[in-house]
Amino acid sequence: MVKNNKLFCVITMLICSCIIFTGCWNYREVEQLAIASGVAVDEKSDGITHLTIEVVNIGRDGKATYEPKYIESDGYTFFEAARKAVTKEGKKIYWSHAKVVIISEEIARKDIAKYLDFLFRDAETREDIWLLISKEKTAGEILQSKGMLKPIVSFQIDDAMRSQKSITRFPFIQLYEFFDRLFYKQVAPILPTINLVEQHGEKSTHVGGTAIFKGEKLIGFLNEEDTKSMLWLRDEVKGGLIILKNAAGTDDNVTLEIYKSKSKITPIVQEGVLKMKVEVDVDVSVGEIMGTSDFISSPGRQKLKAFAEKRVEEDINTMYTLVRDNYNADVFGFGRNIEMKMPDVWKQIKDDWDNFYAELELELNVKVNIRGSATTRVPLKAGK
Amino acid sequence: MNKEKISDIQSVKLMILFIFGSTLVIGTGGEAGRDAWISIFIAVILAIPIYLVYSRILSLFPGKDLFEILELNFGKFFGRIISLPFIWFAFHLGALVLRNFGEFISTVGLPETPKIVPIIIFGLLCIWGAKAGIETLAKCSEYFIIFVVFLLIVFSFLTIPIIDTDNIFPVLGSGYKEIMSGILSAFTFPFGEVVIFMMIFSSLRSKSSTSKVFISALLLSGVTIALLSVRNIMILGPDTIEAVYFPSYFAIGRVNIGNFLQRMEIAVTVVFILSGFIKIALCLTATARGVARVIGFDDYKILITPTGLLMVNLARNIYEDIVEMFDWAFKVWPYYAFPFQVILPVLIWIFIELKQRAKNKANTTEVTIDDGSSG
Amino acid sequence: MEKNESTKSDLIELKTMFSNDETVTFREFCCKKEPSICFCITFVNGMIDKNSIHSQIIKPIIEAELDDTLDINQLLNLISKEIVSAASVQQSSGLDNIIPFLLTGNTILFVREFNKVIIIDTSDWDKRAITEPESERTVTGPREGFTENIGTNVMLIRRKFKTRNLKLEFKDIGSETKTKICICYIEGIVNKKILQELNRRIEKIDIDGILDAQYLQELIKDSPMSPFKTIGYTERPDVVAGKLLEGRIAIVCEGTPVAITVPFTFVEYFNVNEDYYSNFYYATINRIIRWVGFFLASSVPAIYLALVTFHQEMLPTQLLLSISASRQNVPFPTIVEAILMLFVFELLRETSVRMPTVIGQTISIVGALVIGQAAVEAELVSAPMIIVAALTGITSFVVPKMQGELIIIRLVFLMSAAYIGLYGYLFSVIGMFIHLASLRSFGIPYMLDIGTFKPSDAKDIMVRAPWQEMKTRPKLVVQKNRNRVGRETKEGDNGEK
Amino acid sequence: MFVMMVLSYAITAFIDLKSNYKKQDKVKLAVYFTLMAISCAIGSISGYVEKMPSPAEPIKNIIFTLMGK
Repeated sequence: MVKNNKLFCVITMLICSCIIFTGCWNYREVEQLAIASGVAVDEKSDGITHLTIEVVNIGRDGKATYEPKYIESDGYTFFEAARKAVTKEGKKIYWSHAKVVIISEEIARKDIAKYLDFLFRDAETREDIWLLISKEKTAGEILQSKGMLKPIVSFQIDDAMRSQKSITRFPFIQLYEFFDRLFYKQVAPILPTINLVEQHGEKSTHVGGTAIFKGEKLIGFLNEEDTKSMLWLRDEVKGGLIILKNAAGTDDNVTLEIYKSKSKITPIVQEGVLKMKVEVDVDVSVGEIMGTSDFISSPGRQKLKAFAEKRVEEDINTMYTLVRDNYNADVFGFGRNIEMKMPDVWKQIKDDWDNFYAELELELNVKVNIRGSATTRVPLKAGK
Repeated sequence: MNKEKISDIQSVKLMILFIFGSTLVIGTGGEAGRDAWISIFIAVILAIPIYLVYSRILSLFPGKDLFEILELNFGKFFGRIISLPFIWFAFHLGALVLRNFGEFISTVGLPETPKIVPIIIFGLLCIWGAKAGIETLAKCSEYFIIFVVFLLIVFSFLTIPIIDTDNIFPVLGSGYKEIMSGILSAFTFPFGEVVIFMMIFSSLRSKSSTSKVFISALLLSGVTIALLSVRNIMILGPDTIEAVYFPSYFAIGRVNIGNFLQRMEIAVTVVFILSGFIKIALCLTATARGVARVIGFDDYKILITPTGLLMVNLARNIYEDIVEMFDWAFKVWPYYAFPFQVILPVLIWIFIELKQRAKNKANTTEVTIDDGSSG
Repeated sequence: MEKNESTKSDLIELKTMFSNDETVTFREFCCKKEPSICFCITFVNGMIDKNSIHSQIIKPIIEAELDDTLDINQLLNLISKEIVSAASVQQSSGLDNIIPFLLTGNTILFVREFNKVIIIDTSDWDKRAITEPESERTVTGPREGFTENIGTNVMLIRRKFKTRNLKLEFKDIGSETKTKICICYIEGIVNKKILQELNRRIEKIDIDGILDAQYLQELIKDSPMSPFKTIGYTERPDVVAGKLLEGRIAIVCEGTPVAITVPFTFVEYFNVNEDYYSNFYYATINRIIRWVGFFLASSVPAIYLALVTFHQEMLPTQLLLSISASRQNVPFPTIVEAILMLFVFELLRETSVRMPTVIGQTISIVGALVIGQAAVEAELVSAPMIIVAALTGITSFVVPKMQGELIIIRLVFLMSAAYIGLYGYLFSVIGMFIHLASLRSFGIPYMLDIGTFKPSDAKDIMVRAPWQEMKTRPKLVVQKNRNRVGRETKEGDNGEK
Repeated sequence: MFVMMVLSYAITAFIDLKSNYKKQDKVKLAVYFTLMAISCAIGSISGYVEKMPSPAEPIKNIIFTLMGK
């Protein structure tokens, strides 16, 4: 018999002796960590990075308590500032559970990639962080606002981001998707924006709207309405509402709830001109009718449908022209779409894509299918 | 020299784990960008004839390993001389995989721990495994492959929500030159490395099905690697794959199901450790066998510990850092490994085949060649 | 008359030998009709049945009409054939032959001063009744367990086989104790090679005494330094019968209420006789639970430690926060905490096993209160660690035969996890696999060859297939006569339907 | 460092050979201990020397010259 257990003993002995003699390199007690939940990045006037790190302060007084604590720290690089925070906190900042990175507009306009390299490179930071652009003066003040439901602002933002599917007012982008976009130059990266709103006299966070990048530079914003239109062109609408003001010529405002939406984007060549053909197919139900108009009966629904289609189409077109003409940023991934479906054409226009995009026309076709009217058959009104 | 016997299925499983080795973590065929998987498929097809050559050499002399075959055919002195490059290759390969492992751990897992610590411990573990013998390794591989396949399947399913099928289009979009170099890279790493098995496969229980073992292991592992490559490309996109060291690790890291099933990269580590263990232990066995044969020992097991520790030393000193390692693995390795994997075996095969012909002509009445490569 | 002298000295020698031993009784008596013929019986008090000595030996002989003219052989024959009415009677001579009989409860009858004696089996000492085994309880299934008496034990096994194929080989081992062991197997099913190997190993034993089957186990097992058992044991005759039918060999040892079975494979840890007495779905679920229990009992502390001290990123944020909160004021590092808690648990377990049952209850209450509630409130240990220790403790009872092994495995896993986290844990798991894969039990691989066995062999491993499906005996153990369920049985079943 | 190295190698060799030391012949043991000593030497030297000569560099150079890069 081969006596394997000898080596078995060696390994056990080695392990024991190593624990005793050499100490433990990566061994760190969980209570020794300052768990960072979010970070806001600003730039001071002289090119110094200013971080506001939100750390979960865990107390135990009979039962566990979690409170936010803010550490502000400066440094020439992101890493330096992050490391310097250790001296202020006393414990090592632990980044793996950070949920949110808020970048100030100022930085984003210069070069956002510079500040993200650490997040990408470091093994401790995760790739599924939310990256947000602050629309306030500094990013730090957003993090230091007061959370409404959860005491820790980052966690609240995290919850808000995850509810995106039913809101569709900002793009659902995690850090790694942004990186993928950055690596792939043809598609302009986008990020959600965040600002503060006043509620009960206290400022709290609000996520909505889009920041548009070209390469690593921020070039502009889209408001929430335009964001939804943009998401339609990216086939990222999963839910949300369509609000029709003064629907179909009446005074009534109607809300349609989106069940399902599918956008089919194909490049076509029409009379020698390359165009993007976009077919949007939305299933909705009538969620609310603020008035007495009849949109439930068959002709009423037809009217409503035609109106909704027109409205959505207009919205998309307006947004498209805005993005194309003002920013010349291909946030919709049209270039990538052409590459996928017409690789030969793409090879020709690849180098001149910016100019080409500036002329690119949209052939839009929106189809709204009203699938139901929630639980009632008639509008709510006083009986006759 | 040995009484150990392993069955066909066991050797297929050993070979599959061997091929998975470090490939699943580092990825292969990256030169071809989003067409890496095509390169891998073609490399698999190109590997078939080479594998037939390997198995033909083995099946001509059932129950003998490469070193014995070389001695038989080239004489004691020349046979041993020709054995040397193979021994070096096995030794070097083992050290490379060990180093890959060390870099992997220290990059993604334990950045503050000195690299040498995981390397030494893993090295000792592999020494233990190799000393336990190929039979034990084969049995271990039977259990490990269950875990490996289970993890691969489960985690490939879990990635379904985050895959983006658009990423692999357009198919064949990258140039032919890139695809060609992708093929070379995928062929030499990992499929050609199976040349190691020529040095340890005297233990096969059945004699006739050597080629079946080689080919089925190749196809199973080749298809798996290609599919996983497709998966990684779909999740990460070719550009990100190029930017990161360990694509599979990043790909699985993006899994997030219901905010609970997340951060499961450790699965990749498990696969790497299990298959890497088999790979290094086999390289070690091959080296020790070769050395034992060259210096004329009848028992190779006593040489495992010293060669294993030397392997650990080589692994420690071979590269400066991870950058150099990847540079070397992608730029130098294909050209470096090619002679060991293709040129030398093919030359040996031709020589042996001619010699056999001559012998057969000399005594036509006695035909004892076991024609295993026909299957 | 030389012979007479020698016999006399035999009796006298015996008397001097046991002169201070009050348990050895000598009783002399003569025949009523012919007082010249004197007898002396000797026996060990407490090992014999006095009634039977009186009614089967003394009374018949005293009243017998013996003739003085008979020579010694005739006399002995007459006595053993016509007068003594005991069940087992034999003639013998020589002190060395007689003493073992005397000391196992036989009565020795000396006739006059002759050298030849009659040995009469009157043995009857106090034995424990056949009771339900303590450590292997079952809800359904037979309630009988082995006792300390080898005769009873062999009887319990024999009762299950009414064929002559059951072979019982008796052997005496131990230079001082001369312990009787019995090797049981079924001719035609047993693997001859394993039997030979077993006999060879038993021959090689050189020890003064065997007091328990465990002595024997350690003396004949493969890889004696391994923490894992390569020889099985059971308290239940039905389990032994099952193992015999699988082609294994059982050894019953005198004075031990367990039988040991060889060869023993790793999966047998997880097979319990209850599996075969209950519905196979239920049995399969139970078996899987046992495997999970093994995993949990060996790995939970190591994985917890690795996650909390090395891989905090793998924990969900909420969990991390609550663990961190509960560890806020704990003075010990997690590894010390873990070892401490596991140690305390083992301490409690060992204490409660040794304690009388009544006090055992107190121990568990004190234990629960002290190491549970109070320790957490005093912030000596964190609550999650209590949960981990408790979970480990409970799950280690799922595979009761493996408790000792589990303590070692758990500790090794824990230490390696403390060293380099989950990687260390994985390394030690690989190490365990290497060790298990290289183990053999009497030539049989300890871990099954998954690749080489047929699906039919898998039916009794992770799952317990219905009996109709388990037609063959495990291939690794049995080489021939592998059919377990005959064709007739199956056709009969179909016919009934 | 050096002492640590030698010690650990000695322990490894001890445990490695403990069970079958007597069975091995002299030549094997000589080779065994030579190889162990070499590896021990490399191990302890690389603790002191900044950069050990590695086979990776020359192989790279040879291949690049052969390939004409």
